Amino acid sequence: MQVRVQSDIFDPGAELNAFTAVIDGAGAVVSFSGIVRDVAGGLQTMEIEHYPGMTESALQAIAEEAMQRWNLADALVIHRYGRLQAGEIIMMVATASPHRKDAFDSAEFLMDYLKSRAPFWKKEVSSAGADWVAAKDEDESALDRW
Amino acid sequence: MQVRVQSDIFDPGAELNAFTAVIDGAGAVVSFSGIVRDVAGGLQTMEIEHYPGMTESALQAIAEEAMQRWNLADALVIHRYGRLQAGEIIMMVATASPHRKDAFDSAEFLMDYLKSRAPFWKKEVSSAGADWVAAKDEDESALDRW
Amino acid sequence: MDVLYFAWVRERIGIPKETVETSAATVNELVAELRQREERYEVAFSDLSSLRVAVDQTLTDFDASLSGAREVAFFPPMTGG
Amino acid sequence: MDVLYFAWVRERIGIPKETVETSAATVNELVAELRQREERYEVAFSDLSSLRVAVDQTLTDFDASLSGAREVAFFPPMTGG
Repeated sequence: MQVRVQSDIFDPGAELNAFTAVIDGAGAVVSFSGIVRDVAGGLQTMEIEHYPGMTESALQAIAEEAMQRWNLADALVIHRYGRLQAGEIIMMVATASPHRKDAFDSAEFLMDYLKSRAPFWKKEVSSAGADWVAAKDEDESALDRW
Repeated sequence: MQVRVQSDIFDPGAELNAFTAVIDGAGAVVSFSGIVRDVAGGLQTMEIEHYPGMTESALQAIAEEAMQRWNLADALVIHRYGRLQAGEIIMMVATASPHRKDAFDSAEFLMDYLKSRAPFWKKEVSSAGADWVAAKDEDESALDRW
Repeated sequence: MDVLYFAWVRERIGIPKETVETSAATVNELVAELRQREERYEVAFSDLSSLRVAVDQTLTDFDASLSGAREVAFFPPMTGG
Repeated sequence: MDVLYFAWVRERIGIPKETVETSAATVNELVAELRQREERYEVAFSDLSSLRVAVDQTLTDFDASLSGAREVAFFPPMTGG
């Protein structure tokens, strides 16, 4: 299990391959990657603030819960903070299991928890100004599934 | 949308990055990769037979259905045939969407259909002999969800 | 009409493909004709619940019509992914 | 006790962190004390439904006890992923 919180950019393909290389006997690997979108047009940067210390322990707890609830060989969580450009990778999760359903469900669980339980806050800076991204009700209610 | 049926090995990380590079405005990318497992121990090769012609059109139809049912920017399906070794990549799917739920659901849909509606057959050759992999009832019933 | 066999169906019958002269109107009628040919066909088609069929590369069932069909394929349940 | 502010809470209050002398027994009591300090606190804490709180880096609610707490953090709903 690996949890990383970093400002540095990373290569999701290289991370996927490195993750896959060490999952002995697990035939199903699911990955999710989140990319900075320029929804309204004119996005200059996305600034991601986080809570150093709590972020790492929250991600660790979420990943440990996934490992306990599903039959997983391994789980990976990487999340960036700092100043990001449109098109850059924000974060990724990957899960490996002998069974595809476990790999899918646990990856979706990790994402749902990351969205509203990990202490990150996004601010979109565009030519029109700067706005904190509002949490969505649907992200909160997505947790009811688990 | 891209569908490939090939005997050549491929690099899932490189495919994921190439796929992600061209999905304009879609912030959520989900990938699934399937790896040859040596479940019983002693696996020498996995031989994958397919139905040339039908395979391509079946995969194309499944991918088109995914593009219609979900809000997807793009979808990718790669499936190998021929003689594979334990640890080698068998296949991968990737989906890209503005919304993570659409990316997850469509990738799972593609996998459920690939498992029991695409004309591939796996044979495991081990020191103990050669056996065709039996279809699982759970794979057939997984289709009921869609 | 071209008849194709895959996986263990191919192995039991011993060939991947053959051309068959038939006036069978449905897949079931074609299966009945094939079973009467030789022991290896009888064995391969002994349990239809363990077989799947495609007509002109589209998955269908054993009741399907063969009217206008050029290619019929028999195989076990698929195990892709 | 260290009190931390993140995202727009930090921006409204104007500082990311401060040390507060308090005998508040719960988060709610601490919030009441802070609101009485200055307008910027009153504004930041005017709608508690739009805020979340962590005590010693664990997410909790505004009824939570501060007994033994060393660090309290206030922030808007999280938007990770």
